[in-house]
Amino acid sequence: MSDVRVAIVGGSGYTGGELVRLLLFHPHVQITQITSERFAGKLVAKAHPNLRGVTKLKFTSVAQLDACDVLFLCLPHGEAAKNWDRYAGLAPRVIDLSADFRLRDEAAYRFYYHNNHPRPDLLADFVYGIPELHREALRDARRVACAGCNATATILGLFPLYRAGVVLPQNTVVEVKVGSSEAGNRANEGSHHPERAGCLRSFSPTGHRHVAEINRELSVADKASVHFSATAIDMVRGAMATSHVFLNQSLTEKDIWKIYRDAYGNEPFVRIVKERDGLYRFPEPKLLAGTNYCDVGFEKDPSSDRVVVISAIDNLMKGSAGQAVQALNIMMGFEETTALAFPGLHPV
Amino acid sequence: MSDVRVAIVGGSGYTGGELVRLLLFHPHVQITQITSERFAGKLVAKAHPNLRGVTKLKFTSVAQLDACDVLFLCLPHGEAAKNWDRYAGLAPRVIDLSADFRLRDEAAYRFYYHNNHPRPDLLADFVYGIPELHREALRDARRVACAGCNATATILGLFPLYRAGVVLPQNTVVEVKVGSSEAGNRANEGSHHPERAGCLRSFSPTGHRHVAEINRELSVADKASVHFSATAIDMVRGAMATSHVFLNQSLTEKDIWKIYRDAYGNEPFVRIVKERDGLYRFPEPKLLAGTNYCDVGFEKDPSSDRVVVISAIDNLMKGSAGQAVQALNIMMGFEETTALAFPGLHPV
Amino acid sequence: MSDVRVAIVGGSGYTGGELVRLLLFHPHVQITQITSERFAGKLVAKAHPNLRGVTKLKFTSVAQLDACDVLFLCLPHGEAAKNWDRYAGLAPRVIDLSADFRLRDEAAYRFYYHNNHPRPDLLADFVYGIPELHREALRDARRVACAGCNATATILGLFPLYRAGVVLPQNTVVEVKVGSSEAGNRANEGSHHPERAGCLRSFSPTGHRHVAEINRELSVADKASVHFSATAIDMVRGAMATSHVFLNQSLTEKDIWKIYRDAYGNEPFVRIVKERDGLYRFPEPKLLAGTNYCDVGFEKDPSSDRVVVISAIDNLMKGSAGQAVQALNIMMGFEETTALAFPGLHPV
Amino acid sequence: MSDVRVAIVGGSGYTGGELVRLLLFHPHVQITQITSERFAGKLVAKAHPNLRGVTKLKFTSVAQLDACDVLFLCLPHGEAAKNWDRYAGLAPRVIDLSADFRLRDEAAYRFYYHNNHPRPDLLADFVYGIPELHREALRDARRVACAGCNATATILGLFPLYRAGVVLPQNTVVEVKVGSSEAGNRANEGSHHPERAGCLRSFSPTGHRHVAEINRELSVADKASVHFSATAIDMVRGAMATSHVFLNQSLTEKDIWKIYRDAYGNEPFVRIVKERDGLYRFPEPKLLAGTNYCDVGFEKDPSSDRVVVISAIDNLMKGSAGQAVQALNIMMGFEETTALAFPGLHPV
Amino acid sequence: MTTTVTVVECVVCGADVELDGTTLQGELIDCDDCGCELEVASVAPFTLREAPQEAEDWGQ
Amino acid sequence: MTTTVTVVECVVCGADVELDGTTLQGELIDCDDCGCELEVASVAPFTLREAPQEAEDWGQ
Ligand SMILES: NC(=O)c1ccc[n+]([C@@H]2O[C@H](COP(=O)([O-])OP(=O)(O)OC[C@H]3O[C@@H](n4cnc5c(N)ncnc54)[C@H](OP(=O)(O)O)[C@@H]3O)[C@@H](O)[C@H]2O)c1
Ligand SMILES: NC(=O)c1ccc[n+]([C@@H]2O[C@H](COP(=O)([O-])OP(=O)(O)OC[C@H]3O[C@@H](n4cnc5c(N)ncnc54)[C@H](OP(=O)(O)O)[C@@H]3O)[C@@H](O)[C@H]2O)c1
Ligand SMILES: NC(=O)c1ccc[n+]([C@@H]2O[C@H](COP(=O)([O-])OP(=O)(O)OC[C@H]3O[C@@H](n4cnc5c(N)ncnc54)[C@H](OP(=O)(O)O)[C@@H]3O)[C@@H](O)[C@H]2O)c1
Ligand SMILES: NC(=O)c1ccc[n+]([C@@H]2O[C@H](COP(=O)([O-])OP(=O)(O)OC[C@H]3O[C@@H](n4cnc5c(N)ncnc54)[C@H](OP(=O)(O)O)[C@@H]3O)[C@@H](O)[C@H]2O)c1
Ligand SMILES: [Zn+2]
Ligand SMILES: [Zn+2]
Repeated sequence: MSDVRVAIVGGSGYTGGELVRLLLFHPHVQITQITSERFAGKLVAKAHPNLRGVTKLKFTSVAQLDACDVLFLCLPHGEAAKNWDRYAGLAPRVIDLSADFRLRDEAAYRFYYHNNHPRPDLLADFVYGIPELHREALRDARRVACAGCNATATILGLFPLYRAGVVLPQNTVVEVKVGSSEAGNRANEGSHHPERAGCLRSFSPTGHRHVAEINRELSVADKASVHFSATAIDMVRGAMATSHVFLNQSLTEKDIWKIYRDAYGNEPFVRIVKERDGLYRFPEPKLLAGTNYCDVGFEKDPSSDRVVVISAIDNLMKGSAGQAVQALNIMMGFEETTALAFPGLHPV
Repeated sequence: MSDVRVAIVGGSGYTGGELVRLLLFHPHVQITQITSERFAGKLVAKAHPNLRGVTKLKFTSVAQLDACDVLFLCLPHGEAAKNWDRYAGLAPRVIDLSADFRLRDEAAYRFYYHNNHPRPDLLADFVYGIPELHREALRDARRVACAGCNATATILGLFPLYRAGVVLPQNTVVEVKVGSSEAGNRANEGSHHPERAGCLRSFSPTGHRHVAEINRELSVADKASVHFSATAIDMVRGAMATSHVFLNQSLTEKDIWKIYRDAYGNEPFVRIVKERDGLYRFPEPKLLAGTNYCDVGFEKDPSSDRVVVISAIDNLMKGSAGQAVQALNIMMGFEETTALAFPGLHPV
Repeated sequence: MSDVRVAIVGGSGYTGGELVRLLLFHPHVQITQITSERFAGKLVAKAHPNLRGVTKLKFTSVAQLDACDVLFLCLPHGEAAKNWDRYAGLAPRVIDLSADFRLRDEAAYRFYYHNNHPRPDLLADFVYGIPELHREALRDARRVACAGCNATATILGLFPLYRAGVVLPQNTVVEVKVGSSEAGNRANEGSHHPERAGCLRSFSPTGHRHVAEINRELSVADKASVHFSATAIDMVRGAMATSHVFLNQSLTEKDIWKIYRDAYGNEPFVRIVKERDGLYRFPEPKLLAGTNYCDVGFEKDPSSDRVVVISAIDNLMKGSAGQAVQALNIMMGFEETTALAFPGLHPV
Repeated sequence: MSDVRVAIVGGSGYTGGELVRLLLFHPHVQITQITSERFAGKLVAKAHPNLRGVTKLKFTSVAQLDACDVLFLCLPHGEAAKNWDRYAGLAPRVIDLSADFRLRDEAAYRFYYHNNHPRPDLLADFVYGIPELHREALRDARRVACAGCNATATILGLFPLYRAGVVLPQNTVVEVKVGSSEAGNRANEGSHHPERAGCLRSFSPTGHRHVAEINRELSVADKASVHFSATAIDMVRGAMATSHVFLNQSLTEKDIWKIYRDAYGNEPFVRIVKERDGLYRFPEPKLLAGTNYCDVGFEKDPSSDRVVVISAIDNLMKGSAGQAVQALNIMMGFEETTALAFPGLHPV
Repeated sequence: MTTTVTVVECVVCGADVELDGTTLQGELIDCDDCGCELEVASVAPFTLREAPQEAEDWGQ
Repeated sequence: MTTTVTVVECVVCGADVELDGTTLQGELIDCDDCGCELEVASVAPFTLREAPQEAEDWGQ
């Protein structure tokens, strides 16, 4: 089998850099081009110093892009849709990591993104990139829209309960804690270290954009509507959702175990993490840095009908670049875990 | 006016050390004794290196305690109640920072502390130490039970809305993020730096003990019952509650502003923090380190009846030692802000 | 005694904000104006959220500055010298926190700042702001040039040994570890949190500008010349110098104690920190956040003639704003510790 | 080729856990046993939560150890030597990660470890585990003593200059900054998070034990003797040495480049990191977490004969477990980089 | 009642340490400057020596 | 088509830098070892010089 030829657009950014790191070690992939306007002509390691000595590849500009088998788009919000025809013309398969094509509903897009979608004609063409929910569709997909990072953590945490129809679908409260790499690699006042360090910044108590995709994906049994907020903490990588769901029926912890085991028992990248003792009873994003896992745990409140679900990911892996590679593996028929085996570090 | 003579029991611990720091600069207070069994005979600065050169006081043991005007108890859970008669015999006024006398209901104590209360006869004697709710009672109090730190942040965040009767009293979800000093100064596996650093530890998704005091204090209009969880983050000082409340009537943000302004407009240590722009739109515990403020902010979800309330404190100040000094000032008729004026640092 | 009227130029910055914090609590000072071009007309608390509820002062622009008794300049490098006549015309006393007037030697300035000094005529007029070395001169000073933060830590650590003439004056190696607030409040690529967090950035292995002032101040007995490097760590406030000096004669630790006690025994803001056991045997900048202390400790290498000197400060306090207030107190004949009593926090 | 059968003694510790992580992905190795007394019978993932779902292996106790091909010892100081005969009887090849057999000189051991060596008869049998200096000897080694982590960083930074004979061999000053995982996984007062977080602890200004091995290895041209100190910072993994060497002859930066390129041009795990611009001009340990690289950079002081050398590693990788696997690969004739390809993360 | 205070030098750091008539031989006294524990080796005249210390290693 | 490759030494770090027939005078080339930008000062023979650099101060 000859290598799949892939190009990465926006390769100097955080998700793009992570894709490069992963694909350099993918046995069936050859990276043909990586774009950056700022660094065009420079070594990729100039933007991603972890890759010093690992690759001699250099950045090219978007204008120099050639045809390839699979194109990854790691661009800021809006750019993929705006130049879609140009990008789509380069490759039969496109995996987009941005938010541009995640929604199917123009009205939801307008509400959350405060704009009309530039290309509503394309919305139906994309498969949403979470394999645990859309593996079959991904096998034949030509266009993939990877999920938002906070959406990925939230959806994977809640999907089994929503699918099982055991929760009040509109009462869930989700609190996400996120690291600073979520906002990409451009410096701004808010990312200035003396201000951002040690912070607990309630940057989105309400109105977070990922709510649209979360509600869409959780509306399996009934129309879901979650109450979402997000807080930035002093962490670079990682996202963790603490979700409070309310049962519509009486369930024991054992019942809930079964629901999760049914959903994820065979999933290579979802682990149920729930222990009685020890320091790591529930998911912890620090253990997931560099890995493609989503760890999911839960606790039933003995004095109410609440279940607290804790789900954690590395936002640059399962939350974007790792998810994209997993989608690639599925689309191309590779072993699904290829290039995604790094287990993470401890202590860390 | 001659100085009030105070002694601090458990002065080598974190809340005890903070009390010493504050009271050394209190113009109407003289610290007569500070106890520690581990450090008896040693300089107080040995346990609290910030006080080097600030005081030459030495620790004594509990056995050597003399009578004084006000006794502060900064002991681990259970110790104050166990030796109550000994301590109460030393001073006409006692301010207890532990959880021993916060509840009035034996059953609630049994449920949350998994034990029968050793001295139920005393429970009615204590005034709960949050001045914003109990200032009048504190003026004449002889025994004060300071609130739990997470309880303080939660109650101060939610009390105005509960008192106004505008929320569904049993639907609130509270997520608290806490620093490592909450657990006191004894090292254990869980506080080992390589494990505790960078963590997002869901140490109490359900069943947190502070829920009992929170529900009691919020049951003003109706019986309150909050859904609570607590997550430890990589921070030493500070606690922040993100509370999701659901309105039982239609209110605008301006209406909610009024409710908070009514409650806290004249409070010296509660600030309403809610800005449209800038980096510090909502409360941030890092700005509160060393201060006695509780900052409270909120955001109304435009697409639902949810209000997200954010409240932050320094757990060792407004959450314990600062609260205790504020109570002392009220009890003794001192200016309420005495010794509590430090405004906190920025950047930090 | 009527209040001294002071104005602060560059009050939206980090050193300026710290000055505001200190002077708001100074019993003999009235702040008349605080400048910021970015925030002109806005509340000071907009730039310094720790001051919410503490002051209602607003920023003015430099153009609106009126005459006052003492003018503090907290401007980026070069600005004070460039507009000196304008600033000097406003007040009989000026305290400059920048590097513009620290050196007396034009050639040294040219070498380290890569520019000709714009106002060499003024260099002789300034007293260097470290009170432990220049207290008498400060009493009558009209112009003060506060020391660099790393210079302050280094000089206070080494001065007693250099003055005593017991070290090889050109063999000392100094390694400074610094926090991110040293670089001021403007965001740039280097201060972007995902890059700056967790870093150990060797930003100045050689050629640091503070070397000029350090060598000048240490050239008491002989011409001093230190080997200096600086590393940025994941800390907001604080600077710590680890200095390796080589003795030119045989001394015991007790001898060295005496040299330090002679130098600093009566200093209100220098503490000798050197203990045999415990966790804080040597100076730690985290304990100094918000304080005006410089803590100094040392250890004699039993197998060589080396002495390791450790000295720590808060760069925004003893390293700039605190130093400036101490100078003010000395100039104006106030108690030297006025407004500088905050002892710092523990734990922190 | 059938798999090499290895056992890991002390596998619940930090270096042991890292070895397990690496060897689970080693294509020519089979882990037969991993010991822990505390966790005997429990899943390895109980101690190393990153390995959840990655391995089903369980801990055994030392008493249950069987014969194997290669035995790794990851025990606290003193244990390997004390029970040497027992361990040596189990396997023809032993790789020891402790300090027990690093020195060859009993007197040096006594001086730095304050004890007589329990088995001086064995000291000559061990090859010191740094491949860049001892690759040939490692090929035939039966016993390997891996280097200390701080020693590894220091030696790899300085060796080229010492071997080239261009420095004053007794004037070098080395300042190491280290993370908390260096001290292993046992909690103590010093590792308590509220104290250890944010610290800059001068835990070893003089007298560090690694000095003995450093001086031995650097004594190539002349007898070397470095002036060493170590400071603990708020970091979990990583060690960085900032070394100040003094040239005994005039050299340009280009000359020094050549010396380093000669030494490391073909080394798979040493990278020369020295750039003129960008954020990562010199080595940074955070980029090395989980990797086996030692990054080395330098800067010549233009105004003196000093060269500042910066060298960084992950203490648990190149500083111990990674070094051990590299030694294994060399001993067994495997490709030297096997199981050590992880390039590290960015941002991180 | 007044006790005569005798000032003795700390053997570790040279600081002044105050002893008086009530001080006994063998008593342990902390030096406030260097924090070291000192043992009163003799009382007439007063002499101090460093008290034996347990090794402690929080260091790292 | 084959081009003759000429190896020239980087003026900053001494690494080998490859130039060929298509290299023009004034062209900017990065050294892969030290990352410095080099300017082709002349083509026959090939000589390099360090390209002028903008000062940059992320340092701190
Ligand atoms: N960061 C996360 O955790 C995360 C997670 C999930 C999804 N996402 C999504 O992934 C996308 C990329 O995020 P990121 O964090 O990697 O962003 P980033 O770090 O800011 O990188 C953006 C990249 O896009 C390039 N770029 C910017 N404008 C461009 C244009 N007009 N044309 C061509 N290239 C352009 C930039 O390169 P040059 O400036 O060098 O040309 C850079 O390489 C975003 O849509 C984001 O929402 C991010
Ligand atoms: N930390 C917080 O944020 C916080 C906030 C609100 C309330 N509280 C409550 O305040 C109390 C103290 O907390 P902390 O964090 O200060 O604890 P801590 O740091 O562990 O200190 C406990 C103190 O009690 C002393 N002590 C322990 N057992 C004793 C006994 N049997 N008799 C006499 N003294 C004894 C210890 O001194 P020696 O061992 O030296 O004798 C030490 O000084 C607790 O009840 C806690 O729940 C804490
Ligand atoms: N940070 C430290 O640790 C430290 C320590 C010792 C000494 N210093 C020295 O202290 C000085 C100030 O440092 P910093 O850290 O406070 O800097 P900063 O945070 O960047 O603040 C600079 C201030 O100057 C104002 N400003 C800038 N350009 C100006 C101009 N042309 N005219 C008038 N105002 C102007 C800015 O206000 P607007 O932009 O709002 O107008 C801002 O308030 C520097 O010279 C620095 O070297 C700093
Ligand atoms: N940490 C580093 O960065 C580093 C770097 C280079 C070298 N080293 C050296 O590597 C060695 C291990 O360090 P570490 O950090 O991994 O230590 P650690 O985390 O404390 O682990 C020590 C291990 O040894 C086991 N153990 C302790 N006493 C034992 C005994 N008497 N018999 C059998 N097993 C015993 C412990 O297991 P149970 O208690 O579960 O039985 C544990 O698995 C040390 O000698 C250290 O100096 C460490
Ligand atoms: Zn002493
Ligand atoms: Zn070069």
